[in-house]
Amino acid sequence: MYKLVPSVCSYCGTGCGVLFKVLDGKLLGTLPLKTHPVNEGKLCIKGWNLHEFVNSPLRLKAPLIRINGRFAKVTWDRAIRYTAEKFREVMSQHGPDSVGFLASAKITNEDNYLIQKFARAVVGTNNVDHCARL
Amino acid sequence: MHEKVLNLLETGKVDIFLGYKMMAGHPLPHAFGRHNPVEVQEMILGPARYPLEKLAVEILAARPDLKIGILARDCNRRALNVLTVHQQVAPGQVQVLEVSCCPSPLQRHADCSSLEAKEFGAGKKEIGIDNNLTPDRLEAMEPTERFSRWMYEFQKCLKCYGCRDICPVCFCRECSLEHEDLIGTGDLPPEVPIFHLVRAVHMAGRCIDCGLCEDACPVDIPLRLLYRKVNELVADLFDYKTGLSLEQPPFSLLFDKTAQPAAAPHGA
Amino acid sequence: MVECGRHLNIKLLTLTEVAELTGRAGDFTVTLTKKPRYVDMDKCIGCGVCAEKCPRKVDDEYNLGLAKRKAIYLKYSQTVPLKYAIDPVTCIYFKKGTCKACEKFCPSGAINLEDQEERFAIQVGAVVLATGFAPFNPGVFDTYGYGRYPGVVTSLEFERILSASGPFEGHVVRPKDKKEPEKIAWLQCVGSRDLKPGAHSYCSGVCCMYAIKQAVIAKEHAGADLDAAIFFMDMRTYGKDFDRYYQKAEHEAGVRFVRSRVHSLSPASPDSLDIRLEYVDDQGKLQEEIFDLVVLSIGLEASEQFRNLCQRLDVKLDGHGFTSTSSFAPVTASRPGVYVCGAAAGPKDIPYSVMEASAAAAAAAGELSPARFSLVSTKTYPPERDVSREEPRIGVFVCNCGINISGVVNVSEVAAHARSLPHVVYVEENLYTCSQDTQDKLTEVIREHGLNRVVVAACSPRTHEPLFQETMNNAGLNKYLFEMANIRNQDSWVHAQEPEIATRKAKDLVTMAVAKSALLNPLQEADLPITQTALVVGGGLAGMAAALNLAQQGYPVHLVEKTGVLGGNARQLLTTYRGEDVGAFLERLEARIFQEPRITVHRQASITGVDGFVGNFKTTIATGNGAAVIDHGVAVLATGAKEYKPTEYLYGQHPGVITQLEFDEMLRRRDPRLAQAQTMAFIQCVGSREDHRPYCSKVCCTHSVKGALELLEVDPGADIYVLYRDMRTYGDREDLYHQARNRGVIFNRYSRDKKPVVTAQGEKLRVEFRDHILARPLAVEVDLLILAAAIESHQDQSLAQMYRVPLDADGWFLEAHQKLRPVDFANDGVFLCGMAHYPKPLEESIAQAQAAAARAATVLSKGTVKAGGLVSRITPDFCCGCQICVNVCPYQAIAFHDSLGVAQVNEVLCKGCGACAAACPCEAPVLLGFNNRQLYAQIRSVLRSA
Amino acid sequence: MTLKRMRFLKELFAFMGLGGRLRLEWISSAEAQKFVKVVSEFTEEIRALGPNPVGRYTCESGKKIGRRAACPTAPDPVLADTAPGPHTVPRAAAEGR
Repeated sequence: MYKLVPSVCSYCGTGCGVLFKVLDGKLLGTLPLKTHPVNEGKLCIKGWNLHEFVNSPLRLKAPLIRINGRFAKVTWDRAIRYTAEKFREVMSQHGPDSVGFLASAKITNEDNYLIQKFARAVVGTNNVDHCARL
Repeated sequence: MHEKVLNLLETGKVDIFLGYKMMAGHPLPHAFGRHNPVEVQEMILGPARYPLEKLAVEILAARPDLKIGILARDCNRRALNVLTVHQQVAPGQVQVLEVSCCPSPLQRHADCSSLEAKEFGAGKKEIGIDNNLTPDRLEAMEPTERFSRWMYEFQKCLKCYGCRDICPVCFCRECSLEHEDLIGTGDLPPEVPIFHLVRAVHMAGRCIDCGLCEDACPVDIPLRLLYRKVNELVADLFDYKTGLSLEQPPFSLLFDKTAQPAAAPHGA
Repeated sequence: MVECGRHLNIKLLTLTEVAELTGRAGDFTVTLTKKPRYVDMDKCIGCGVCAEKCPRKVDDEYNLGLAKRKAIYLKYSQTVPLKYAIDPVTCIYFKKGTCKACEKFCPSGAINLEDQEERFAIQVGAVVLATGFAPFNPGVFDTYGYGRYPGVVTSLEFERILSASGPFEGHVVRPKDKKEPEKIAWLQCVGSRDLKPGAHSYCSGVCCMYAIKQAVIAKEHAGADLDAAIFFMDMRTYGKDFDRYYQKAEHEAGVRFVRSRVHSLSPASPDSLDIRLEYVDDQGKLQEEIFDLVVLSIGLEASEQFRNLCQRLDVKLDGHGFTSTSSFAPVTASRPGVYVCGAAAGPKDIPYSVMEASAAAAAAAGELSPARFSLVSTKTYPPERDVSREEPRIGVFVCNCGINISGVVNVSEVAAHARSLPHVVYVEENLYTCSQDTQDKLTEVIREHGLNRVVVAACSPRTHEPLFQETMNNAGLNKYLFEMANIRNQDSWVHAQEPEIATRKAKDLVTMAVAKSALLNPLQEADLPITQTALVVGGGLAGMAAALNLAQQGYPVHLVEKTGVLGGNARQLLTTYRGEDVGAFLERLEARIFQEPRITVHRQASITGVDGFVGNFKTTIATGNGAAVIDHGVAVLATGAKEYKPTEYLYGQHPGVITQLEFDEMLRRRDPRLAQAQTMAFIQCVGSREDHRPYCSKVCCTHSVKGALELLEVDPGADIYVLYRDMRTYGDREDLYHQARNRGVIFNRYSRDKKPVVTAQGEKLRVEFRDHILARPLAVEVDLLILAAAIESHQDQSLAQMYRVPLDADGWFLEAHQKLRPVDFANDGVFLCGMAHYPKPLEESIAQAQAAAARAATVLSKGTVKAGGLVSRITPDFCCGCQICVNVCPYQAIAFHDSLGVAQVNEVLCKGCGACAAACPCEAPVLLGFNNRQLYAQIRSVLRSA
Repeated sequence: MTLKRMRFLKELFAFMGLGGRLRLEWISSAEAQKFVKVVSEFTEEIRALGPNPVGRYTCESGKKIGRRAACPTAPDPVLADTAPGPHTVPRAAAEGR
């Protein structure tokens, strides 16, 4: 019925401890984890609103491709294929430094590592950045 | 203690009991239910403090059919009184199981209202305000110095709204602190000192001095000191003792409770 | 005044006198003589150029000769209508045939020196005399030296000295040498309570109170060091809260009260303006004091002119020259169809005059009810333009107000500044923005330039906003798209000496008004139909009178009485102070009530619940036959008061001690004890003017004096003592007091700390008191002791709560404004009259009842009530249900909706005060027309420009 | 009530070190003289107190102290050497936006 679920803030690399308030399977809010060694019961405004994006109607849950000027939901396969094609097209004309990669705080460190590895080792560019630096 | 909680659950006096339990190595607030009586034996009293009454009121807002019990220290109790006179919860809707104060590691005394903040560094003591000061000790300073020190503290504000979000008696749906006409948006720190003074005035007759705001403040603004002064004024000028009784109308700076008939009937 | 001047159904005829009145009630022909004004009212814009150029200076009678005016003049700056007039007696042109300066300089060609007296007739149904009083002229007596000693002024002159708009701008000075006085004396009863030829025997009733007020204000203006002394015989502070004011003046403000009648004044030394006062003090010692200024508290009298008028109208006068009325019809003159109110019917104060004015209107309306609405004008407006999709297009009109504003503020600079403000598309300067031709032009400009917001920078919205809003309506704009900047009262008048600063402030005020106006939204008002029925609570004299008048005006009335009989306290009264038979009157009144088909009487009924609001009340009453719900549009509270049952002076322990009402009962039954009794005493202020009941019960002094006279009728040889603190036989009741003293009644004053002591002596009583003249204790043995017991309120908290009206500290219902709205409540649709308001004699209760009926009829006659406009609205999504707003709302306009869990505003009751918006922690209430965005825009705009 | 409310604000302001800048007087519409007297007196009092210190933390554009580096404002008299500037805002937080 009602649960308090400990977790870690996904916004930046600090890794603050948070506690999700869950009622009947629905996320109600976020609390700082008082005894967490990183944040000691404190949060920044983003952490306090961690639950907001989960239930946000604006949250993207499937990839979109602009078709005839409008965004349309497509499958991951199609989206990845489409992106790969476009990348290849741009890079073949302008070289690897013509593309760049922006990573997100909302994914794990491991995923972020993979992105920069992908940029540097596979694509061959240093154009890689993270939203916490924007 | 465990017996009492079990009894409350089994007799149907409450559907959920909010207490604490060790999970993932942390003492966390936990909702104990009737379906798992064994778990009740794992209930602990602390050492962390969370606004259990606020959680209870939030649950009731979504599920008014439930009956909730909470583990209540003195501050929880006072907060519940404030929430009740402000019609946020009907009297008796939340059952309390009283326990003694106060297992916070910040706390050296058993009495919550003399809860003390941790030691601060020399820098803060020199140009800011030591959170351990009392209102009188701060008032002993020259006004200009006091002002500079407050401004130093307020300028650190990250506008995280943590003080508001953790506050057990902040229940408004539309918060004045987010009202564009009252507090300008998009700037950091927020409008100094208006942001904190607005909140301070809103705390008049509401703050029960639990100290959770200061606990939650990432930049250690001495919020309790500010609100404690506010409530001193409320007590001295208006003879209003915040949170000490259910028999008083909600406090407002606009009317004298003694001149008013008893509060209107309670709503839902 | 302004409201009167602009009312569609009031036609002002100034400089006009009534020459003749023919016909009969309901169909009069009034012949009027209109004196020439020499100024065309339609053309005059009141700019003041004529007066500026007029070379002839004369004494200004408004300031009682303390200042000068010109031969062409306005009586005072707020004159209605605001049109100049030439005084032909002093005008040079009318004396010598040349000058015409005014004609030459008048910008609108309004001067008409050929103007002639006109005589014309109008048809009316009823006539109301409200001619007021004339101040007593103390110059007829040598003793005061008025006119000879410059250090002696009348109270009316002192009023002008104190006034901020007076000749010295409120600075307390002696007019002759402008010296700031250190000591001022007020002499009471100048021309009143005086049997000398030329003076008046009656008490003027208002002087004690105004003298205290003047003394307090003088001390406020001149500083606490000012020695203000009032020389009086009896302090007659008998009105509501008057005794409190008296106590405060003495103990807090430090006004000196000296009980003494000063017989003469003389200059302190031959060449000094200071005045020597000689008087005999309380101890009988001769005292002498020097004062810088002596104020004569002059009385009120009926003028020669008034007496002539009444003769022309065939209206009878009383022995003092005021109109003669009956206690039972206090505003009805001797000629049918003619009504009288205010000081024309005897000296009286503002609240009672206002009450009588409404009462006269009610009495006349009862007469005229068949013709209601036959001659009224109403206004129609073009449909409102929808401006919601338009960018703000603001027009700013900056008023010169003649020279009122432009004499100080640089209006062109303000106008130029307005042009630079955002959204402003049109700016104009006007000589008088409020003049009729400017209104027409405004309408045109709004249309031509497509304006959708209008800002007028002129005077106070209090007086002029409705006019401009009407113009907005005429131009097809919602009237709430209008905003005013007060650059006169709050600027040019205040900063007359600093034109530059005033101009800067005017710019700021305009900036703020423009910033707000850009954010204004159209607001709607709705007409809600009402139940055209009245409910009167209380079947005493006041309730009966109110019910009867409302029924005569054509409205169904429910009269609710808690006992089984109508009449209330009046049942126990014998006669009025004028000797009229109260019982017989009550019987007649009761018969008329029961004959009146529009009145439903509910006896033995109590009110158990009230729902609704003005126009649509639902009151539940419980009677012997069960509960009933009455729908009504207005309520009149006339629940009366009761006689205090004393615990003092052996009352209830000795059969010889009775109250006044019991005494009346004995007189009625011709109780043999009265004839047997040889010695009797009255003790005044029993329970009144005490700590726990700090008010004067108002009627007891007259009652006791009247009673003493009745006793002398029974046995002319009886010994009668009246022990009093202050004799308060105000108005012509003073004649009774005088008569009683002449006939040997012994009046002896006692003080609050030395009260008479009463002990039982078998069947008799021994009354010990201190003789205030001999300063020695005396004791008399009396057969009967009559206590003037206080009048107490019912302290009816529950009724007050049900109708959402306040009680004051003494338990009387608290009216909306003690002086100007004496029968209204702050809560619309509820009115009060009779002793529920304050102790008062029968004739005042009846007048107040008629007044309440008149005020109630203003609601009933409209048929609808307005809802909306500048009201608060609670956004349900933001409401957290804490109900703080319900508690703070002074008009009880907010209710908590249980099932929705939010508070809701009743837009009919809401007065737009904004208390809820200020108290709400969640910003849920929005005060329409004054919302946060608008107010903050104002503040930000001015801070930005600063 | 107004009296108490104003005392509340007065004392709160004083606690912040902003004492003497709030005053309550009852002046009726008929007391123009008193109004002038009170306003003039209070203006002088305020003038004697000097400019509103809050202004030091806000520069002309209305921007707050967070951007104070660009703001030519008077140095803080009490804490002239250690005047808090933007650097006192923890970097992580400032950058977090």
